[in-house]
Amino acid sequence: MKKFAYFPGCSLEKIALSYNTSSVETAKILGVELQELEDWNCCGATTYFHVDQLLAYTLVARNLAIAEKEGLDLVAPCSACYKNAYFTNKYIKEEPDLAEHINYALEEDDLQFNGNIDVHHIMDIFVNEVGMDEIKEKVTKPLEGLRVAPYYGCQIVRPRKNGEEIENPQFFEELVSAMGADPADFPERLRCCSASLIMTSRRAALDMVRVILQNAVDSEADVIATACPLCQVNLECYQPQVNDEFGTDYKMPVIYFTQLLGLALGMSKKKLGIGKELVSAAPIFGEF
Amino acid sequence: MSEKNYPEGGERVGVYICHCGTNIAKVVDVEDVATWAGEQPNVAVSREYKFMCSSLGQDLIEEDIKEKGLTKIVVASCSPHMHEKTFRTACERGGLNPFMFEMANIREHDSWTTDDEVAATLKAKALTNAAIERVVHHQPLEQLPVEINPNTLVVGGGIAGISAALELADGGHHVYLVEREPSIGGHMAQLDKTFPTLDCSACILTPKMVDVDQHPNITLLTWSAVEKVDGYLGNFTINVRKKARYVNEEHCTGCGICIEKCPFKVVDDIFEAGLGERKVIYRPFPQAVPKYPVIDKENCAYFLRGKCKACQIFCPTEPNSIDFEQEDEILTFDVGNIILATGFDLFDVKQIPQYGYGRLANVFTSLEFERMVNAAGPTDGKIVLRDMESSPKSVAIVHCVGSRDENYHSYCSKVCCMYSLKFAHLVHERIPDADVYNCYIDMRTPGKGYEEFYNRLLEEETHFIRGKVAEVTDAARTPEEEGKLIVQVEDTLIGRQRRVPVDMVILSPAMEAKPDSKEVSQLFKMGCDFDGFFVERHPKLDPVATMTEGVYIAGACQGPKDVPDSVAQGAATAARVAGLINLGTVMMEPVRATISQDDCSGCKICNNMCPYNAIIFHEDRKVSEVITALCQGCGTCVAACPSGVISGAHFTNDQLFSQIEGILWDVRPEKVPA
Amino acid sequence: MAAKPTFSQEISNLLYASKGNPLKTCIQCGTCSGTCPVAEFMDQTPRRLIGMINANLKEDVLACNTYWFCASCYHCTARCPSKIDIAEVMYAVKRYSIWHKTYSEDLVGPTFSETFVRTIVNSGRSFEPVLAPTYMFSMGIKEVLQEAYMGTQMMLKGRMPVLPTKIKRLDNFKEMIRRIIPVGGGK
Amino acid sequence: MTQTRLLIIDDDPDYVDGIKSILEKADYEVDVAYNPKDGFKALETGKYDLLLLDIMMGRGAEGVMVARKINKDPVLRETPVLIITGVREQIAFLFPGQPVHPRFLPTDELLEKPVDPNLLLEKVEALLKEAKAKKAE
Repeated sequence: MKKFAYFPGCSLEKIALSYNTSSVETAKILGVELQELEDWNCCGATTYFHVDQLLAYTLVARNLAIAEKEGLDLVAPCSACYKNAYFTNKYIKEEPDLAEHINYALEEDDLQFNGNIDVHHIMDIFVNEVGMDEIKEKVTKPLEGLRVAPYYGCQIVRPRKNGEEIENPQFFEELVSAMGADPADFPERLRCCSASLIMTSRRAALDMVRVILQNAVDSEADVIATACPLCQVNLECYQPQVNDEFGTDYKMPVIYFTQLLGLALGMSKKKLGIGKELVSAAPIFGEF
Repeated sequence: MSEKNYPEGGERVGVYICHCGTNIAKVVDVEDVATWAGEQPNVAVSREYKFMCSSLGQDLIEEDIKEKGLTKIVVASCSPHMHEKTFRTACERGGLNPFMFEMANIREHDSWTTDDEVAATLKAKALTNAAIERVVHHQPLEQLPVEINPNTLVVGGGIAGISAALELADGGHHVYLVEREPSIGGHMAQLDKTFPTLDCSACILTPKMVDVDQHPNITLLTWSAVEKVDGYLGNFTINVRKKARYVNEEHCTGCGICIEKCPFKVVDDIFEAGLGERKVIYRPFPQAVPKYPVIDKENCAYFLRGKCKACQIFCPTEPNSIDFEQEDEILTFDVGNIILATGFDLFDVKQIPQYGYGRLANVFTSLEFERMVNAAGPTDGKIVLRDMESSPKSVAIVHCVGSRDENYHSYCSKVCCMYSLKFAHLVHERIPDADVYNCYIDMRTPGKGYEEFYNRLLEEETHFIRGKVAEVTDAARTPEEEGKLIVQVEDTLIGRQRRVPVDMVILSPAMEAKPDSKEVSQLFKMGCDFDGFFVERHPKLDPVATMTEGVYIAGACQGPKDVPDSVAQGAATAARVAGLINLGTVMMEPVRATISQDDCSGCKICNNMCPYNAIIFHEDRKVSEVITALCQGCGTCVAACPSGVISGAHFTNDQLFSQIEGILWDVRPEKVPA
Repeated sequence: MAAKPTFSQEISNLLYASKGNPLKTCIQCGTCSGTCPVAEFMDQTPRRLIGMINANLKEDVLACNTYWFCASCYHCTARCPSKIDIAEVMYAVKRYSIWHKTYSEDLVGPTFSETFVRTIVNSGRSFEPVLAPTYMFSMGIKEVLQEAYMGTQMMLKGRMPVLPTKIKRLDNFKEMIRRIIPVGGGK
Repeated sequence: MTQTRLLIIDDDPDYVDGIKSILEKADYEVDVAYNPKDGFKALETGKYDLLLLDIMMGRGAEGVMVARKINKDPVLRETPVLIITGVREQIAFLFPGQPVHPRFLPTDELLEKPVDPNLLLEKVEALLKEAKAKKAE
């Protein structure tokens, strides 16, 4: 069984609890063990980088160092955590001065980071470590007839990590197809959900949410699938505010891709945390 | 300047350090270098001078040779590329053999590379010293005359190649014109109108094509490719593969009945840019030259399944012109010069997925639009959407697709602004009530009549938006956007993001080098740059020659350019070649290898390594010998000879080792300057 | 000896791995602003902000809200034809503004950032309820009620934390931070 | 006697203008680097008698990084370092009311911005004297 150091991140403790459980459980069925990182700390989100990037790198490096101690690659289910961990890892590997400086700080917690691990987004684990063939094989309850809008958001693809295609990625669509569902043609799938603005620039943020919801409706999607807790909360929980602000009537369920995958793998709704939605997904999941 | 007496009979070297205005002197302490050089062994005279290449500078050398009895000359200045010939000639006027000269490059190799005056002066001394130590060993050499074969190879039958071929042929010289496609004409044949005069492309191009076809001095080889190039300036041997057309050119009258009767159609990705179809036996376009059709073997029912033969059955000629048994031919011929005019490709717009090409039906490439507006094209000149019926009420033209972009091509593709303006005009002309948007970064219209054309479009009320388009989407946000393509762009002159709903989007992609340009450059042993364009000998003063003698370049294979520029370059290459042909012979560098006939062990290693096949083996004496006329002085055999009995004139061991010793003077303890 | 840096160079000095001044390679094409999902809410589009930085219009740059509206979506960075990391430039101006305390009081962004950072430093993890007051004050009564309603809904679904979580080795964590930012009591 | 040479590494040009003029009036020769990278490069030429170092630069507290790097170099560490920082002012919200803690800084002396001109000169003089005495040993 392949094993990874799993860094859930702050959101998955409560707000995105169902993403947490569904990730761990679906991974297990697909032969991947996600071992939660011991005593992990917040990675600083985007906010920390406004103040002091060196400190932000240090926070991230503590998590990387704990994973390295276990000899495991780091996996993050949150796109912002993933981006931070990915680039901190990269910069520490590129810049010996930075590595030395951060390691001096890590000494306080008896840690050291030597840049010997890689960082993955959890979707990368399903798509590339497990693979579509394996997933297709293990799907017992294909989500036939379900039209899913695969919402990538930003930081899972941007900034570009390894020269991969970032304006027309297809891996989410392929994953949705592997679950037996029908990926919607969803042009706004790469557009920012405004999560980092919802607290600070409300009107702009709600407008950005509206654009994505409208596009999901226009693409005749039954549900939006996300791969990031911030996207999920933003797109789902703020629907009433959007409706109020713009006189719309959105009731679009927004579900983690791991929950959909879990259903397709035959897992129970309860185990996947389905039912914790503010916008009920019951109507569409009744049949699965 | 420094001057000293030197023993009678010994070498007397004159050293000249050039300031090159401030190019060298601003970083290198030229006085110091000259004084120092004057103190070196064998140096009789050492001077510095503002411009050694000036008449007065050359006079210095000439007079010193005569008055001071100099035997060898060193000039430390710019690249030998620029002025080696100048100074050799000055030596000759002074009465020395021109090869008793050596040049040290203290500009490109020194002063232009650093601001560090100390380091630059030190390096200037090292380079000058290397030249001094080398020149002592120079031997008098005589240049070798080489005859120029008066025939010329032109590769590429676009407008640049056609122009070059016709100029030469009209001047009475024979030309082999080789074209990869079934017809000459190139991209220009695909266009309807040409900017800025809007004259009909076919009307001005086809007379030229006909001239090529009928010219007694042109051997036209279409559906052909150069496979092998041997030799050197004046004496190239060319192998061309003439692909099987499956149509006998001697019998075919070009009546076209076979094309009419062929029951199979395929999408024409090349000439019609995927917008139209052609038969499996086809001529790319009605005015094609030559007139003979060609069978597309990959799609031909006979070749695929052994059935059909409709073309053969209906062919009215006697004997029948369709020949399914035809095979590729390899033709070999000799030429004296080569002109490459291999043209360009368009940037693949799918590399920028946010512009939606391929996903959004009504996003077109410029070439598709060119075919669409062409009266002889798939829509008979009607501007229509992808459904091939409805006409757009609004059109956005996107400039700089893949150009001026570090992610793709950093260069400006030069012609896109003008053809994008032309497109706008054609839309206005054919759909008078349509709104046309041109989204550009900077409007670049430097050319005769080009700015006036821009002004005309302003008067025609084209909407100009200064901003690089961010994306094209079909995700509507307002009722006005429903069912439209939305062009999202910042109007940078207003400073606001705009979403412009249109029916049709035309992308204007960059011109880029052909995908095989690197292989082609290797085939002809010349250079191509990072972008794949062929490299000219000098960007300003020798734009159509290459670093390889006898190989010239014209048209868009050298960089993006429009029709008039391509025509001018084609003519320019012809003038260069004609000049050489008229000369009859040229003098070649006497840099040649010689094999000591007494010491050769006859191992034959050199025979196989020589890239010019210039070494023969005498079976009777069991020794190898270099044929001087064929040797190009590359030095491969010199390095390869296990007995060390091959020497290269002007690159002898003595000369090279002395030069190395000379450049390392400051690490030899006994020579460290005070 | 170095010449006094322009404002543009000051900003470029704040960037990771900046060689020379990448901002100066801007050709003002507008790809960033055409791409930006928040552009219409900004005082100045991102392109204009870069133009203003390059023109050393320091006060105007700091007075505008553009960089606080940047959502860090990196779409501009991905598309910039001059390969300028524009999102990173926005971070740099944010830092400049926080360090020089030049942001305007009515902006929620800086206060939110500061509170967020303080929460992490104190507990090792972020905790939503602590953050709420920083942005609530900027809202109208309707928004506050909406926010509170949403919070309640989340709590009912078991999605809202009641108590802040702390990491175990919090003391070591704080000491670690002090080795990077040497402020505080220390051992 | 040659002039005493000081290097300031500080990214705030206006602030630099201020302390530079104070130091120059006191007859010091003052060079400035406006970012840590250039600063460290200048320092490596080894011609400075004292370094005045800011903390909040570049991506964060890069001054601390520079100080640590200097301390690791057997030659450079002989140069006395005076930290002049506004770190508490700049990101005070991290540890309100608490002082900048020199325990984490391998440097000689620390002043918080804004700096009193006399205090600045006093500290600089003292550090130079100390370094000289150490050298004499």
